[in-house]
Amino acid sequence: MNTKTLLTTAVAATVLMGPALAMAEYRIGITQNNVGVDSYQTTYERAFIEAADANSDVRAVVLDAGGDVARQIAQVDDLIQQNVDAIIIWPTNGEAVIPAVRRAQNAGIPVVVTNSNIAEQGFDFIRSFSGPDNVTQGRRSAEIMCDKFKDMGIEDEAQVVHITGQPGYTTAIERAGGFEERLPEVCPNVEVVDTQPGDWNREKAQQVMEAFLTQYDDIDGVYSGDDNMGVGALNAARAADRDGIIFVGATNFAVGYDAMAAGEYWGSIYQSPVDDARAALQTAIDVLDGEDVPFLNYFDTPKITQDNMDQFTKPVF
Amino acid sequence: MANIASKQVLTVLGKQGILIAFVLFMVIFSLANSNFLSLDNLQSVIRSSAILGVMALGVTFVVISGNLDLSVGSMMSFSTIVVLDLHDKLGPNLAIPTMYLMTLGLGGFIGYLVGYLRLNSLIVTLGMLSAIHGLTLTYSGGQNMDIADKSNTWFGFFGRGEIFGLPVPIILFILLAAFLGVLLAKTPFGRKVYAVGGNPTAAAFSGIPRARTVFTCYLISAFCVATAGLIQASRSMGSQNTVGQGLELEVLAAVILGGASLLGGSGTIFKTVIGILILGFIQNGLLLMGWPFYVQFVITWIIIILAVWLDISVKRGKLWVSN
Amino acid sequence: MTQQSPALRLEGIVKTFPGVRALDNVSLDVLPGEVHALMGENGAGKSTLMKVLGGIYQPDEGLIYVGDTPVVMSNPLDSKAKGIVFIHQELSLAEELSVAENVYLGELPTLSFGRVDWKTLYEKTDAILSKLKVGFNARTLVGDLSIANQQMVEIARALTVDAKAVIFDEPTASLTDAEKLVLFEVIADLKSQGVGIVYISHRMEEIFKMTDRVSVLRDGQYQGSLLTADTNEEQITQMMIGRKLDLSRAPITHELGDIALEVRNLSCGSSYQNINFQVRSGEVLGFYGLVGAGRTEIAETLFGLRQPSAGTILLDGEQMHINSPSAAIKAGISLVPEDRKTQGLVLGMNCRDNMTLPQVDDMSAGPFVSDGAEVAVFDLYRDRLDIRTPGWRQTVGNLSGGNQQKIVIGKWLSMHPKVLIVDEPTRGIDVGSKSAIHKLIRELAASGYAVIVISSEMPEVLHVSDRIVAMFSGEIIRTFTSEDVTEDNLIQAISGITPK
Amino acid sequence: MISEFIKRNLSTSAIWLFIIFELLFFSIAGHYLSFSDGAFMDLNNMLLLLNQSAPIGIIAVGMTLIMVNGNIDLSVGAVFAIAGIVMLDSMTWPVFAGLGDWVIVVSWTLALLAGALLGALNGLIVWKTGVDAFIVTLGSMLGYRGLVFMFNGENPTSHLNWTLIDFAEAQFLGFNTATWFLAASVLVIWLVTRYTVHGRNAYAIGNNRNAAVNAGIRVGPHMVINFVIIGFLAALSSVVFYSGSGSVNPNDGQLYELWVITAVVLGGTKLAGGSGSVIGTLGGVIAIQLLRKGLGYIGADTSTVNLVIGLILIVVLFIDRQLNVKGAQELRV
Repeated sequence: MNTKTLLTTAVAATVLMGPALAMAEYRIGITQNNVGVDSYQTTYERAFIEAADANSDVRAVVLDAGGDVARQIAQVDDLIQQNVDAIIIWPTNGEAVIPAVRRAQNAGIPVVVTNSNIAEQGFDFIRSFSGPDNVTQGRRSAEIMCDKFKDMGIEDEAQVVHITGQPGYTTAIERAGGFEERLPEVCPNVEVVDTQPGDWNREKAQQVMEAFLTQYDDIDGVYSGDDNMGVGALNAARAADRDGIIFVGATNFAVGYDAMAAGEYWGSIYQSPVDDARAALQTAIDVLDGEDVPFLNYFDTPKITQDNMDQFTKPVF
Repeated sequence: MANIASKQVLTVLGKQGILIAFVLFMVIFSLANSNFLSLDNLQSVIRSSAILGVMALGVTFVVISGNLDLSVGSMMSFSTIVVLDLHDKLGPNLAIPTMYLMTLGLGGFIGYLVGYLRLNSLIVTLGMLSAIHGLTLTYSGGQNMDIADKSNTWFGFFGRGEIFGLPVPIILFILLAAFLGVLLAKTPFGRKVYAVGGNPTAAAFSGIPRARTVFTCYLISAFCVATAGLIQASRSMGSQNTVGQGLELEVLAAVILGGASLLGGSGTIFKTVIGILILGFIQNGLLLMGWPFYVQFVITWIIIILAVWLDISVKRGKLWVSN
Repeated sequence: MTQQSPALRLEGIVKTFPGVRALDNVSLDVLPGEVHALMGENGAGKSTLMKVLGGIYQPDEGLIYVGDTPVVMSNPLDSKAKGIVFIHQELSLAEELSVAENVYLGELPTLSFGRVDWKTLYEKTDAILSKLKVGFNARTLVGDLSIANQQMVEIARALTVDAKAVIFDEPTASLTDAEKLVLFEVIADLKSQGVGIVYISHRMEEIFKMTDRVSVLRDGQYQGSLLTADTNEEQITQMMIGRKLDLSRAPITHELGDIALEVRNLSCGSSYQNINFQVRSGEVLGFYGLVGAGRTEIAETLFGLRQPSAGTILLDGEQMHINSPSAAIKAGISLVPEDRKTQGLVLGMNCRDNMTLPQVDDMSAGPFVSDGAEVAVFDLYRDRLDIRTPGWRQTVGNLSGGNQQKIVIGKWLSMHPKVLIVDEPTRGIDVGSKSAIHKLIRELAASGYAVIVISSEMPEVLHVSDRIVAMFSGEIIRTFTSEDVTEDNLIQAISGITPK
Repeated sequence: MISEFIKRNLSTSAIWLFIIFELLFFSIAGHYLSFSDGAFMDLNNMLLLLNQSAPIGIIAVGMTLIMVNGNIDLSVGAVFAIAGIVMLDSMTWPVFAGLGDWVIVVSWTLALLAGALLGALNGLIVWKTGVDAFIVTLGSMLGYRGLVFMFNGENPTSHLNWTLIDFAEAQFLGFNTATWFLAASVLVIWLVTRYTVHGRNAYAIGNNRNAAVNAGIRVGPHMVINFVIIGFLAALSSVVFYSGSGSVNPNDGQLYELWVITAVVLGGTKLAGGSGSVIGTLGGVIAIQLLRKGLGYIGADTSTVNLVIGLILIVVLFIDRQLNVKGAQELRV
């Protein structure tokens, strides 16, 4: 009886999966940074799987490094070992994965980097980067903030605090760099009085903001590496009854969008994980199809503020 | 003569060392930054320590009973995510008790493994740290949980509300600390916790049920974690799956700083509260002085070791171990 | 006395601790080939003296000579290297290691690069083991050995060096009679090799059987030495406590009551089989037998710590199911366990809390423990048992052994049990406290308790019991009444020798 | 005695039985669930498995010694990060500019030295203050992490040296560099535990500290040596790993202590000390890596991996308990 059931299952599986396997043209492996740590990454994973499922030519092996660079390198090796057709990598560390990426290239497997780019030394070993331009995002956030200060007429005296993302994380570094580079260009008299990391974590950002509020009597603007932290900072300001602070973030989250609608949060950068995931998959497919893919394949991440938010749908994450 | 005097100094330091350190830090920080002792700041520190503090109260019971609980961080994430999710599905009236029941279920499971099956608490809670994180991710599908309509619920009361100008988290922390402090110091149950942690064999020979006592300690810990999750959820009205990650070690650090021995049988709620406040004020003080957050790591390291060292050198009557 | 120089000589040893003069000008000499008993109450300074010899403490004044050479010992290994070897009362073995490694613990033979020389190690160990005539070899894991065999490993350790003096500290505590004989042979063997032996024991029979001379310490002071052949038990006791000790049997001065506890056909796995006995209120029933005969296991079963595989327990004629200590307590059975430090007390707790621990649930006023009620209980039993402590806040771990034992007894008396079981009531307690506890047990019986006393010391059982149950290898061999008991037939019964 | 023998061997071989079970399970499940062409039990895949086990494995070898000795070290993750930073950073120091690729040797030495020093600091504190190792290393886990950040703020420390990477990727007799280092660590520490006085004394101390003290074994120096060894091995794991990756994030190595302890406990080492072997630990490390690899192979997501690994740890503990359970008539305290 048991053997029979097993046999039936086996036959059924072969019948069902055999043809599917045979038809699949491309097997694409992806190793992500840290799914489940925030909604962006979770939505990204879901969108990626959906997009892969929708495409009958693609079979996806979806892995998650859990934020651990050693595990990610192991996963790249696993994918090489499984001889996939292409590898998409969301680097946990933009430099540490370069040798692993080189191994993939040496094995004849094209690599596409997604979301957060690897360092320049590795550019020789990848086919394309697909994702947002985080430096530009940082610059745009600076512009949003500066424009608002100009509207308010405080561009010569305003004081800003800066809550960055996870230390060491490329996205965090690039956004912070873009912001701090651009702000003096557009608003030379605005002073960034303090910078502390909020680790992409709303609660941590809230604590950091609480300390800022105690420490500085005059805070006119807060720039956070993403909306998740921005909302944490907003909560702190609300609890301390400090009104009139301009909050600008990046990666517009649903909570940030709502806060904007409520008039409490000024602006952000609209970046859709669904676009991000689809772009990555499409880039990989294009590479495999032999099409000409731009090396830096940025998808657009526009400014969103209270003024123009009606042009955007509310983010799903 | 000098020897006796130094011994007395050691004894005083050992008994009141934590308090002395506490006062010392307060003085240094308030000299360094005039805002430090402002009422606003004090309130803000206690409020932000409240979540960690509430968890530490429960862990104090577990540690005194001679065990460890490394799962409180991921359990707190679980409570937070669950109550936020259920808030929109069931409404706050049902969501809160349901979340408490589910968290107590997890605590009960750990208590069963450690109490009744007598499995090693370090490994069990280490395993549960990972397992509960997986459970949370499965529950939420990895998505952040947010209350859809934040302005139209009384749920924010636990994290944002105030009674007579005092923030509710602080009130909850104080009430729970008072209640658990009395439970530990003044009731038969508290006595049993000390006995089971101090000498489990002698406790068994005195007719004290070790299994049930340990089980109850984990239930208390889970109750505290659920409360912490409630405050957290209510305060931010939305959360990531990893909100409590790493808190287990901070909590443990506070409990140890308060002088509870990991061998069990010693420690008090009051001392744990002091431990929590020290950690909170160090964090806040350094932030106010504009020092990077990681300096706090190094200082916490030094303080923990000094505190425990002082404590045990008083017991053995000398500073250094020779053998 | 002979002219030969002593194997070990102490001269005017003084050791003070803050507030205490633990050793006050102690002098002692142990001749080669002599078995020298060292006696004294707990707290008399024996263990301090041993620690001085072991290099754990440095004496404030005085000199130690091994042979003719004055020596200074800096640690246990050092003193071993100088020819002084200890055999400790408490087993001090690493169970996961082999016998050989334990025998040479701390001084494994080495090759280059710190490697262990296993071949030499096993050879040397097996050579020693063959002298001891034991049934295991050098490669056996110590954890697989019985307690008695583990004790033999401990003894084997002493034979690893060319010892000038060997110090035995209560070596027979956990040995069977057969094993004791082997031990005595070993001691005789060492003696014939000209080794000086210090023999510390509370057991008078062994002292008189084994030793050549007896030295006594009291309150850190040397009281003198006597040739064993020229002295007797009373004289030694008197030297130890400074007064006479009454070891005669107390007459029964009260009527016995009804049967309080009856046990029928009780068995528990391999621990004991088919046990039957009764105890009346007002009666003291002694259980005498060797360690491992099943006495403690019966007590633990009665107290709900073990589950019997068969048999019934009746309390006041009613059948009881005792499956936990709390059930036993509720039924009216109390157990003063054999090891007060691990089983009897929470050493880090204060005196009062320890004493009221089993009844803390009943001490409450509302939801809280009532301070007043607890202190009242403590004060009552402190006075009744004459417990010497600065106050109830004193941590129990800081009390002397006798006072600790009284706290445990007080803890169980305050439960007002019908049946009080006392397992080894005076183990490791000085002579003065001992007699106080014996007196107490008699008084308890007189006031109507049914008391079971388990003891490995014959004088003790004879002294306190109305009837004596003799056990051997898990079975009751015979129950003696005060009329028909003699030392001889008691010893025969517990050694498995069928009476003629 | 015979049943004792069986039990003893059963509990040490249990981990290998579990590994065989995992292999069979993932091979069969993978047949249905995986999109990969290659079989799971492919030789190259198994060689890769060993290679991937190295970072956790090398540290776990040291942790075995620490835990056998009756201590624990929670700071290994931070030491891992520090050693990586020392290695990569020192390669760019101007002092060593003239050395060419010989700087690799110097940097490795410096990193290993740093690891050993940090270990020694832990050990000395444990020894001299008498504070429990759990507390000391819980503290230094924070403190050392603080040092990591002080090095280079919140930025990664990076240096790509292709000679070094080629070395890390090299194969010798079919095995990767990392595998060789893992094998060497296991072998050396196994020899230490079996054949040296230090190793045997470490067991004795963990088994019965009082006995060891009474026998004149100096407990403190042995503990310090073991902490030096684990610091060294954490650094070795780090230099082997970062030679092949070239960049350290300040958060790298976080939670490694938990994985390492999990592996050691799965491998049969007792938390109380005195018992355990590096061979068992190797099994524990392989079992965990196999589980991660296999779950990825059959397409399980992060939440499942967390759930499964956590529960397996508890189940193993439970089985161990059952194997050592006392009879119904035994004393119940």
